[in-house]
Amino acid sequence: MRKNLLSSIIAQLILLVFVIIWIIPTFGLFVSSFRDKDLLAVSGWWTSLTTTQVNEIHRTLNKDAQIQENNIYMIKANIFDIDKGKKITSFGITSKNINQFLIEEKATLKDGSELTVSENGEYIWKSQIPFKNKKGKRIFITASSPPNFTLENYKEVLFKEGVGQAFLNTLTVAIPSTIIPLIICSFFAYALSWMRFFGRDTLLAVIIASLVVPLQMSLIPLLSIYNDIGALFNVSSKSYPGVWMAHTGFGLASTTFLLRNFIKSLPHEMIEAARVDGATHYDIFTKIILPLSIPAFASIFILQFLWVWNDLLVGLVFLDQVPSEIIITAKLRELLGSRGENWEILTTGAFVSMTVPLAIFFLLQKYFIRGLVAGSVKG
Amino acid sequence: MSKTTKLALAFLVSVLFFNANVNAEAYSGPDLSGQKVTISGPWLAPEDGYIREIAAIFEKATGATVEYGGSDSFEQQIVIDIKAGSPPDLAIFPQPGLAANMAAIGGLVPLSDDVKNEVLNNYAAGQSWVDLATYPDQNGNDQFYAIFYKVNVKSLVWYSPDNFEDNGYEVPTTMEDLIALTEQMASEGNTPWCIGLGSGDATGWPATDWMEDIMLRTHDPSVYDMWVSNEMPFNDPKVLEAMDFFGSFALNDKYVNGGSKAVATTDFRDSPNGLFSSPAECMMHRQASFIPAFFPEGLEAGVDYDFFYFPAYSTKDLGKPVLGGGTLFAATNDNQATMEFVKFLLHSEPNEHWMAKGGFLTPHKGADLSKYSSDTFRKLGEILTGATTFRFDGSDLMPGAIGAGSFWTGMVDYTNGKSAKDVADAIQASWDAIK
Amino acid sequence: MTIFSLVLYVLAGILVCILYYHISNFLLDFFAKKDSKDSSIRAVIFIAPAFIVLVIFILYPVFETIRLSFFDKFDREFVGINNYIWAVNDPEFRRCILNNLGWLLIVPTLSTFFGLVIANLADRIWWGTIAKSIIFMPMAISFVGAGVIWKFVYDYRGPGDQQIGFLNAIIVSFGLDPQAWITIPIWNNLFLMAIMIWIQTGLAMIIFSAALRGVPKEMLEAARIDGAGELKIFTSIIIPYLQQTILVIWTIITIVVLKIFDIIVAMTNGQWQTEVLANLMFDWMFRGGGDSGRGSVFAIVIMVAVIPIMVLNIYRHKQEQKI
Amino acid sequence: MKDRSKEDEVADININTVNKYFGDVHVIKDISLDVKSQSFTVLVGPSGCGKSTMLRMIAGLEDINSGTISIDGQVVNDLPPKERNIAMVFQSYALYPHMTVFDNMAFGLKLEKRSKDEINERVQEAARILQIEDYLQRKPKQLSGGQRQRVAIGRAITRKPKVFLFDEPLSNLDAALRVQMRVELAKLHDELNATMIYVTHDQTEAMTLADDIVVLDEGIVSQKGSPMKLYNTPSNLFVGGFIGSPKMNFIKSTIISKNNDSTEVNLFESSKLTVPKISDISSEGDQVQIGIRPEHLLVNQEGDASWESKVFVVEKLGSGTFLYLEKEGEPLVVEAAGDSNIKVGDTVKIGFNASRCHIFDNSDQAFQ
Repeated sequence: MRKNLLSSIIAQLILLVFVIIWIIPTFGLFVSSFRDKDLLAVSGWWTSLTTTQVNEIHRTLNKDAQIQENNIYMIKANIFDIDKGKKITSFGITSKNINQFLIEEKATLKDGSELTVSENGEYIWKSQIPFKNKKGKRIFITASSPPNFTLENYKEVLFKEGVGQAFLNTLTVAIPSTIIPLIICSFFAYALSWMRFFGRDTLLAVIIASLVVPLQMSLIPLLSIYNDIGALFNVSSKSYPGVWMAHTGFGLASTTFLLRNFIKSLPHEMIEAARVDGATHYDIFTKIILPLSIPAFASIFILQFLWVWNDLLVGLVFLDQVPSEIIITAKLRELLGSRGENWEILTTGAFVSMTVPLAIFFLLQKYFIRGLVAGSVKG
Repeated sequence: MSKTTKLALAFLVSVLFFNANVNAEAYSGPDLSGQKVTISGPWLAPEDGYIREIAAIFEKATGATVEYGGSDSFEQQIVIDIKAGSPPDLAIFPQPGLAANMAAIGGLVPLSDDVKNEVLNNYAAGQSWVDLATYPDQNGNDQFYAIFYKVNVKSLVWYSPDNFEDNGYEVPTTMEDLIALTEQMASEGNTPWCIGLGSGDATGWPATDWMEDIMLRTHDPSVYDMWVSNEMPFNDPKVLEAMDFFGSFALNDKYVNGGSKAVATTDFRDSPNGLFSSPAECMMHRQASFIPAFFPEGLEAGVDYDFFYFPAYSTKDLGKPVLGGGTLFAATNDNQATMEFVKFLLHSEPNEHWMAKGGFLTPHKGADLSKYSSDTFRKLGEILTGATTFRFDGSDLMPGAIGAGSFWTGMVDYTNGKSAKDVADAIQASWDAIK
Repeated sequence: MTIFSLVLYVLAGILVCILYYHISNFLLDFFAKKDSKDSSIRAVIFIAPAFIVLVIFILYPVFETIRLSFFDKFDREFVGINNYIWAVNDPEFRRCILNNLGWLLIVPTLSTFFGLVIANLADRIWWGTIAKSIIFMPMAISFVGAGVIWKFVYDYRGPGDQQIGFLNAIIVSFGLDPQAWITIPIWNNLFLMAIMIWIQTGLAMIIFSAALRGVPKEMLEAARIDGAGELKIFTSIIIPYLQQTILVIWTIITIVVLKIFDIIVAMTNGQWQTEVLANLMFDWMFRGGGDSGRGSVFAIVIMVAVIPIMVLNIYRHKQEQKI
Repeated sequence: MKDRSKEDEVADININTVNKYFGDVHVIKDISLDVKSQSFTVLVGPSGCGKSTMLRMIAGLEDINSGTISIDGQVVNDLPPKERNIAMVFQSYALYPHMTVFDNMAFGLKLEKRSKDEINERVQEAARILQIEDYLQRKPKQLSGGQRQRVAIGRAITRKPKVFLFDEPLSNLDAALRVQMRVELAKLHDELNATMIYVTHDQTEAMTLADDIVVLDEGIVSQKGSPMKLYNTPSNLFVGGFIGSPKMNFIKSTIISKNNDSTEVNLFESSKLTVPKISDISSEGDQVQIGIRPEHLLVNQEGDASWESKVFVVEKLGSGTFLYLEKEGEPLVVEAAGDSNIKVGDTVKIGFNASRCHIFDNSDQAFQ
């Protein structure tokens, strides 16, 4: 049994290594999504779990804020706008030496005025003569920042105008874009498996070939067709039914391929028995195949849903980028804006958009596995 | 294309620059209730907000509705939409080259002579703006297609006055001084430059601005024109020289924040942040007039940051060249509301509205200069008025496959260690391939 | 639009689809002569919607692309095979082919292999289900999201600066210089492939983990009695037994990889010699005004590249028909 | 329930020069066959002989390339299965796994839109006949193999078809159950009085169940007739070898001479044998095979011919003993008495009567 124990430990270790490697990137994203956006771009997410040292520049108030006490002119305030628990350890008054002074130490400026900074960010700047500076003096601080997590990013992403609507829009796109191909392809797959008609094998070959048609190259020809149809009926060429059909088209090959694998794996005698029992193909499909294919449907539902939910390109091309139609991925891109690389929106947004597919995956996981097995294990 | 390039005429900025013809009238337009204008463009936050505010003025005045959709892959998307025949009503092109291509496939609607005349009359150096927006249509006939709205000046170096003061640096006025200052900074342990070429689909373009500015400072403007039109091949020694000059900054690990490896991986929107970090990660950042929009929040122009003119050599008799660029509005559908919106943009009100928001320059003579958000923008005038040569962004005038393709990627390859010769050869090869 | 109208919209869309089948089949049952054979009209009813979609969304664009590849960039002049000649001589194209080959060799192989190993390990460890969920999680993340996640891994800051990229943080903690991972030619391809492997392993693992349950216990027991170690059992019993499954997974991942596009756009946009065919196609088709002729050539290369995989699968299908 | 008259529940089946190709493979070659109403006909043959295809063509599950099949005088070539008034029981039972036993049996009736009461009544009756009343609410998964088989048969019974088709229904059962079900099927046939066509590769099933056996070989009918007729007078070598267990022994031989009512052949190298059977087409010197069943070889007894052989293997079955021997290169199986004490290595005397043996000519046809 010794050998067994050893091999079990080795197995656990190997698996642990895989799990750690696999989860680190996502975990990093998760932690990052709760971090202060200023910190995101300057320190690694792993540092957020500990107290970290930060360097910041703040500016004192200018001459307008000075008060006079006993012939001494003073500017007093706190350099932090909001208290986030940062503790200043040292400070400086020039960019050449940013931690020249410890807290409460008196820094003497060129003009003879004196500046002290406390741990909590309060500073006093004293001078014998009135302050004349129009702009405040820069104070460079080195502070220790405690682990600081915030829901700000989520608030920003979730409650920003239009995100809720975009979520609904995406569901409006995703649900029919998942179910319609499932319906159409299941009939198709059934016909390919159990009906005899001219050109069946050729059609199957075409389906397999279609698996690789790159989506990008279809965009222009398709959009032209859409425009022609739109012009014909005098309706907008970009609409929800249009995007449903587009997703149906792009998902057709893989959905049919997987469903056919499954439906073909059902025992043929059962289908013949039903035919002898007097069932038409439609009866067989609805009363026998459909109930038995639920696991396969579940797994293909998940795959197609994942694809549609995470899609950006089709949504961009086949829907107008207006609030009533914009999808969540496009909305997140819009939120990202051009203001730097907004890591906080990226991280949070990625996490928010992940939740729905993950929830669906965990809900349907049981069926998912069963469905895939039948479809692929049996050659 | 070559025709357009030739139209990249010099126009003196004294003309571009403001005259005091104040036109304070509010815009009023015809009743367009029930009509809709859709606009798509590359602007995302915060600029999308400004264009929407401007659209709101139009909506209020005419009763039409305006919808703006921004996308960071606008340049691909507009091609898809136009080719498929479902474009928006108006497209905001970030560069004339793409607009010219779209005109060539019949994707744009020519603007009326009224509009053309208004540009001629109301824009400083109106003829130049008209020429830059005149392209052959699908039948090869030249047509006027677009109006420039929101222009920028590129030959600027941004810095933190406080940092300069702390270190005792002086703003350089000649290229020699700038090079000396760069060396001095490096020798004192400071990093002189922040350079970032990252820009998603358009990664590499900031380096093309460097190249163009350098070309204007090392050679005669006519050489620049020949280079842009490819009458002088891209792998000409003069171009290689300019590239190596850029390399003397960008490829020197001591001169650039993060070392040369960081140049191409840093996003252009992130890179100026080094000016404002503690301690300062770099001292200077060469970028166009729009860049303050990407500075950290809460910074104040003239206090926390300032800029100086990217100087010319005192020893070369090339004067003070200035490089500029701009975005253009082109109509992609012909309808009343769309054409009215184009006219509306030529009114002073929308110009003044954005002037007040910052990050915006206009050649519109009717706009009230006092509406500019800060002295900083007024100061741009000094640079412009002091300029002896003005050139439009060359990469924007090159064919899309070069100016928005191999030139960008070539510069990325260059910062990644490929030799100037190899890079230039490859760019020239791609140019030959589309001829 | 309100939630209510969206719900209505969705329901209407799905209902139309269902009603089509129901009503057409009902009509067929009603009108078709009682004694005729379950007629071929029904086959048409079953196939028609999918077939129409297939023609419009796949076949038509394919033929359009083939046509475009023989025309100039504005789709005006017939240029024969000039676009193809140009492509063959284009160094970028050749690099893409090499990169694609690298992707095709490495990603499906490693994803399949890791998937198999993980499935095999996870099935006999009590926390295996949790492990499997974690490994599968990347499947649920969009490519854009994956791009963000991996930027936090590969991010580069200059030496001396604080690293926010995980990989560089590790390197630096060992006292080495940080690397700009995604800019190192050739190697950067591997770093991008790692992302794809990270995503696809989950799919492979899920399928394998299900397939493993089909391995007859008697066979494993027989092997143990014969004195085979766990490793030996894995290599000489489990792998050969799952041959068919391995082929299926390998095919699925290969097809995904052949179309690889989003990750590269998100991470490098094809710079630093990481370009692949789909990127090249997209760039030529849409960038800077677009050249539909040359773009189409690359699309066709991608489609041609799949022929061997298709033949393999059709051959497999034929075999399966025989049994 | 309507009183069933025999005319409308039983049927003649006429198969007329039917051909079937799978691609290039000609699987059914010009088969013509009549199945009498109310008979229990077994199609038997080795795998690949076309027996299942034949059955499936009758059921309407396979198209017919040429020829006609008629049930009760009506040509059904182009009728779908449901309109042929047949029911079929499959080898794998082919139950619907997601339905209860009741629903499985009621499926066909529901499709015919029968009333609830009628469905209930018919299912209950079938369940009673098959003694599966207790399982009606279970799913197939919860049943044993034998029970599933009953459900499959029950599903056929409820529909009251004119013709029952069985496609190797017992081959998935273990030996004991198979015997039991065999008996029950025979009883069922008596009870229902319906026409039944039964496909099997097991000649024991064929012998025990059939009124008529049709032996199929490579797409043609080898011989048709009652079980005993096939046993006693196989019309060719194939049928001779196929019917009977253990297999008939075959000994190579040549014709020495022939006359009007018998033929003289040589037996092994040294002896001769006169068999009271003749063939018109054979002549002296032709190669033939002598066929003799193991149960017709006599141990330690004299017959029309006899010789001595050494025993290699002894199989004791209790009721009998099989001896495996060899003579001049020809392997032979002999059935001896159950209490025989012959051991391996013993030399025994073997003999047989000429009337018990069959002669097959060089085209494998039997002498009459």
